[in-house]
Amino acid sequence: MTVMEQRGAYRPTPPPAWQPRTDPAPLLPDAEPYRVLGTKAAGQLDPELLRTLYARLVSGRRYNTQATALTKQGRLAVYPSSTGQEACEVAAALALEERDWLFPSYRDTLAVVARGVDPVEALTLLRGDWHTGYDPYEHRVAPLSTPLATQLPHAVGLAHAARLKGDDVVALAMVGDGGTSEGDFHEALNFAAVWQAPVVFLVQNNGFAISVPLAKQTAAPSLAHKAVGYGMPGRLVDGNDAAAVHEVLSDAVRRAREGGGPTLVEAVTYRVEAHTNADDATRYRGDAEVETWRRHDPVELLERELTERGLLDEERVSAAREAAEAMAADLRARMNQDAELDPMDLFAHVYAEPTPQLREQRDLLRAELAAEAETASGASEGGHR
Amino acid sequence: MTVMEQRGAYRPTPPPAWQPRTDPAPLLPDAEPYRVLGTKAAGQLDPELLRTLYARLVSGRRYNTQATALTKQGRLAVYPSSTGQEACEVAAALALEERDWLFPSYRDTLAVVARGVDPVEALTLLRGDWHTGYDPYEHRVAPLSTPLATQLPHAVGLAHAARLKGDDVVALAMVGDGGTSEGDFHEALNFAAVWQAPVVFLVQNNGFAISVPLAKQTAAPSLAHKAVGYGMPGRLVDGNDAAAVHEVLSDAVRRAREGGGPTLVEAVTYRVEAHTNADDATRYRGDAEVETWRRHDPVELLERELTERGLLDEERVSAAREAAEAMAADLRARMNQDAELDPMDLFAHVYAEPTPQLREQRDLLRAELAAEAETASGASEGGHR
Amino acid sequence: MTTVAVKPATMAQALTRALRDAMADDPAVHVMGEDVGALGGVFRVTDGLAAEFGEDRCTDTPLAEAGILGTAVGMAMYGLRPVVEMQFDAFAYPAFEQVVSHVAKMRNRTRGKMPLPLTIRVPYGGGIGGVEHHSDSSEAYYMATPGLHVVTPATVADAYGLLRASIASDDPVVFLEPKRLYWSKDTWNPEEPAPVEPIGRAVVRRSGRSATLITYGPSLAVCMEAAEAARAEGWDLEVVDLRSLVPFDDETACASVRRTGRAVVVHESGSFGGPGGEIAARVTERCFHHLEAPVLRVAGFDVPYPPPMLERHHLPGVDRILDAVGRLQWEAES
Amino acid sequence: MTTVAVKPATMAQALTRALRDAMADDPAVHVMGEDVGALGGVFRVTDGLAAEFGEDRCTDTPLAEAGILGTAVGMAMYGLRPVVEMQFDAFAYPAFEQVVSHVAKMRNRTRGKMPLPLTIRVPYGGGIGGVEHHSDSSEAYYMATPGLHVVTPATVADAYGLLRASIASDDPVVFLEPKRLYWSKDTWNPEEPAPVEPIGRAVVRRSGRSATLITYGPSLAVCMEAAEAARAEGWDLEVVDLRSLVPFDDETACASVRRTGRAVVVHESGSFGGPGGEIAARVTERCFHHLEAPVLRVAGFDVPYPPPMLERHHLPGVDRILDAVGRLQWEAES
Ligand SMILES: Cc1ncc(C[n+]2csc(CCOP(=O)(O)OP(=O)(O)O)c2C)c(N)n1
Ligand SMILES: Cc1ncc(C[n+]2csc(CCOP(=O)(O)OP(=O)(O)O)c2C)c(N)n1
Ligand SMILES: [Mg+2]
Ligand SMILES: [Mg+2]
Repeated sequence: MTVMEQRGAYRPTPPPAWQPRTDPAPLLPDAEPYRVLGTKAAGQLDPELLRTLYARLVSGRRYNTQATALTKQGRLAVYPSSTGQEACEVAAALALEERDWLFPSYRDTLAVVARGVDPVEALTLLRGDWHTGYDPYEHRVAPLSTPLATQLPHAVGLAHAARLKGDDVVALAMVGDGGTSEGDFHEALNFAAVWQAPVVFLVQNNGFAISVPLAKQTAAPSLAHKAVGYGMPGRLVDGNDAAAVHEVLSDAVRRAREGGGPTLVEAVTYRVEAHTNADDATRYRGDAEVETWRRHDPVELLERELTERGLLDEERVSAAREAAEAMAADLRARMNQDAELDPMDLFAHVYAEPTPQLREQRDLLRAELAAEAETASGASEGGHR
Repeated sequence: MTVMEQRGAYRPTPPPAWQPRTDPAPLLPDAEPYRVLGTKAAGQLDPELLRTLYARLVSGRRYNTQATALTKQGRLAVYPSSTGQEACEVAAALALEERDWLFPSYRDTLAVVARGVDPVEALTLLRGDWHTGYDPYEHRVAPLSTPLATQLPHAVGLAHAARLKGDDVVALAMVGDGGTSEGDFHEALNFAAVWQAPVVFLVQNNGFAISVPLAKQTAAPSLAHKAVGYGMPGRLVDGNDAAAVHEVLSDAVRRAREGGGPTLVEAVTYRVEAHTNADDATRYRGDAEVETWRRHDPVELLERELTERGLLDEERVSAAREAAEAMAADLRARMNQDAELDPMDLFAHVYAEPTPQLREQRDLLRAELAAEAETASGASEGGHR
Repeated sequence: MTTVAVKPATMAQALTRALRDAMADDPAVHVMGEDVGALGGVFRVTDGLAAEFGEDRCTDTPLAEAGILGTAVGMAMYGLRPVVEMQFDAFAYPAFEQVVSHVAKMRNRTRGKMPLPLTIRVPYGGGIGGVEHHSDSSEAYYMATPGLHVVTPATVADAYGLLRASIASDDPVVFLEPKRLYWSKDTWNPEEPAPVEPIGRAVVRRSGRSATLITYGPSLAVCMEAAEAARAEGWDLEVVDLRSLVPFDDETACASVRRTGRAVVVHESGSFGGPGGEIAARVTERCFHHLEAPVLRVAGFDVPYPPPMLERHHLPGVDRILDAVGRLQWEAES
Repeated sequence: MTTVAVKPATMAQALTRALRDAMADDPAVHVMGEDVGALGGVFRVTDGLAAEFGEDRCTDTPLAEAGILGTAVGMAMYGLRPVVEMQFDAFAYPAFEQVVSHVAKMRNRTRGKMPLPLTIRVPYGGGIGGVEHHSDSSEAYYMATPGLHVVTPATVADAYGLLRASIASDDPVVFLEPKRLYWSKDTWNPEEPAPVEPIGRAVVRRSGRSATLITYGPSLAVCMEAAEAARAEGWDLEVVDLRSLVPFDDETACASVRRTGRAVVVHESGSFGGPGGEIAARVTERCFHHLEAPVLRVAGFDVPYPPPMLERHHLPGVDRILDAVGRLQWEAES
């Protein structure tokens, strides 16, 4: 059969319809980070909210300096400070309802504390007496996640499970600019969008992943632009403007709660301290950049707004400072006590029931400890113990 | 010090400048897949190119039917057919220069063959006598990748290495719609964009990942929209329009070669056969959808264009068919011969030098084979061999 | 009171039934993975579950294993009992970080506050003519990860019982399904499946007094065959089916070896760094003075899993097992 | 002709020097990873390399381990010799699929046409007070993966020699750097580093006749200390440093055990499914009739790596080693 003959039978039809399933336009972030403080729109903000944010920021800053001080005193093994990022940390906690869940990254102990977790418990990981120091169910805060971005799929799964159970619970998951490069970030956002899970992703773009600047991390117009590739809205916000972050996150949380699906929020901020107390930031960045950002300080930005609008008197300032000092003093005092440790805990929580293998090892350690105690209490009788 | 006192020292400065590093607008794909065949623009196309594409498509289709037939005859363990996707397979191979590299996914043996690899060698993996049947360096074709999306970072690394060495080599990497959900897809595209590596990513969106339809795979406006989140252009093309795919890929290859960086191309196509010969597609999709797509067949689309423009006479058609038949006959004949196998090859290529452990195991197998041979040749003396 | 076998069932069918019964008994049980919905999984183990329980209970996920397991972790945090299907052994590797850094550790990290009752089903091993990356024996990776249970059935009845027990466990279980046994049949009555025993108990599948074959999963049938064949050589072999690698049933394995004085560990996984080293070492530690010969290992070679046409040379077969038994220094006895 | 020690160097410095010399000798050698550039790596092992060789030779990558290793595979395909730094043991897991399915198999898949000469440096183990996920001993995973070499130095000189040999190898090497030895010092002359030996040779670090301690990496120093302390008990211990787990030097290990008749394997990695099982099993297979007692293992407990304040109870120390030596059935001798 020739082509010509075949063509008699050939009935060309229009190609199968192409319909983009989501209109990309509303998903794209604005060109500039959203700001409220210092703009006219700030006049519309609830004064009580601003004052609350202020008190929390003051306390958050104090928490950061206190925790850093504790590393110098050897009371914390390490501390990744969120100084300069307090607006994000505090707003993340405040944007949630009690029944919601927070999924923090390793830098976010402040958000964890702002959500109500005892500061000493929040710092247990960094003090080194256990891993997660708090009961995640008490305040609905997942364990601080050290492996970057791995907590994001957890947040999606939890939010999805809640929805399946009919609970109107939202999960808010935090991650750094560096963490957005991990495969887990991609997979989590994709699952969230496909499942329309009630989850909000907050990327704190603080300019660095340890020493690696954003320009070596991504070539994207912004990290918020990644949202469109998953079919969810991306929002760009000034991460040092507590009112703006709070508003954007609250909107996203509301949207998620109402069944509108996930949102990706990029908060543009800056890590003014070194990566941790163990890091030497002078190896990879100059003072000038840090200085610029110090002058865009989240606490000061809010303080200025409140002051200019006459919403902050000395009394309130003192009250905030005193509360912060009291928190710090309490933290200091409690962290200065030695942690109580039972070496047998090594075996207590590996499984619901220890395996026979673990029971043997537990007995070995118990015998060692008993022998140690004996040697310590009795006269020194020589030998290798 | 009070706030008011402090404010004297407080010099508010404008926030640190926000500059998106890439203008997102040109990165966004068009709303509709790009098409050439059947449009006015087709008149501008090089007739020779169209005829070449046609001959390749005819041969490609024949290759697919032949390989499928070989599974029925037990000569191939399994075959994931690219029937209906030949335009993408062929255009991918033709868009590249000899010095370039192709990184195929497991479904892309046709692209591998179109690039010049011997069909029997391309099918070795699926026949089961070895894994990669060809020397990747001969035609610069990476091994067919079964673990989905894992080949994408390889393509980026190779392209990056070539650029570092000063070679103007481009890598083209193929992946399915399902594969875009993997973390490796994300990481590869991000590395490519950050490094501005000369690499082109071709996503064949054929509607399914085995049984899972696109709607359960992504909520994005299109897969091409993912590009903007990496800072590279995304292009959407009708994957059954060989001329369009060839043009879009050639543009992307040129751009990469000239230092313009990576491109993500989504070719919208359809897997008209089951996932593999072992799959039962009736479990998850109806005939109607398949029929729609069969009527948008890549071979017929091109044939019609050529015929209408008087570029295809019976002679050319017969020539194309005969060449395809000859290829198929040769493939059939050669695949009908039993593969020659040396069990000792198990140990030959694990390391440059076998470890002492492997030498021991090699000796064990050698002894077993010798004993087997002895038993087979000698009289049956009983015993367990 | 003995169970009446209605008709032979395949291991795949027993697994399906286990999932079905678990889902019917407990609304917290959710099945998820690639192609587990309409298709019923590439091995049809989840056949019919989406139809019976709906797509929210048996969910086709996007194609991303770390995402599947990572979201399952979140679901387990919220009180569900996810049962995740990894399509093939080698395609579980993308989820390895989630397995090691979260699944295995969550209970311990949180001092028991946040247990993760989830099951990861992994079809594993070769013998089905699969192309590369479709036949890995990955049990060594999971065994070396404290916090996981590692379970693998070798019989149709155990497929049901062990999967039910795994789903019921409050700890994460890596449930390894021997691919080549999916279509193995046995008389087994789905209406009266055997009681669900706790995981962690090995079983003697064949009594003997000459030597013990210690094995599990895909290699059990081969060992049973070898034990039959060994009779011709005058050896009466005992066969121990471990059923669970973690916890490890030292008692059953060692009791057998103390009786027989000789042992060969048989598995398909590679030898070097594989499960056999652990098993041989721990049996030797406990039974040294009962041993007439070193515990030997018959295992896959230490090579990437071979292509289909060569796999028969790789897999431990009857002959290789009998050769090893022959090397158990019988002269020492006579 | 003996090497003159100029001044003590740390293991980190020896590693830096090895990278530097390899890069200077061969333009194909590229270093890549998170923070390896301006910062010089979190352990400063890549200190100065970006400054000396430029950012294209020592590259700060995006934060994605599978991407790092996956692109390194592509670079190796094109003839480069990438040296990848994984920041910590547990952060290598995201790259596990690339390790197992590509890095380990590429040579074999392509019948030797496409070898992958790449080195994956992984700081591993505990003892430095790291928080969770910073102290894993992951060698069991790599040992169980055919196609990889697994190398780990225990001394400053070996750190140099073995890293040079690994980079020079035409096969992929997982190079495990004991974190807690980074700051260990030894007299070693960087201007006259010892000759680069091929990988795969163990070494007897201390001769003795009572029993053999078989160890590697972070545990060598502890074993040496234990051997000293053992003299008080009347035991004269031999200490074998394996240096490479794959290939495994059966010869050296077994020769020692045949001499002493007793052995304890010591490592920090968990015991169950850990390297010690393999080592004990293979030594026993080969030396059974020379053994007066079963080969024992002293290892980390089979628990997730503990928090800093508890790690001393987890890590095998001198006492635990001596206790094990004490259990080597000495009565049998007397
Ligand atoms: C999977 C993984 N890889 C590497 C690390 C080591 N690491 C800890 S923090 C860090 C940088 C994180 O940067 P970013 O995500 O921007 O968060 P930030 O520190 O700025 O808050 C790295 C590489 C890790 N914790 N997890
Ligand atoms: C990492 C990984 N996970 C799972 C699989 C099993 N698998 C093989 S093909 C396939 C579907 C692939 O879909 P897509 O990427 O759309 O490619 P297509 O088959 O349509 O060409 C799956 C899940 C695999 N090969 N690799
Ligand atoms: Mg950051
Ligand atoms: Mg597809």
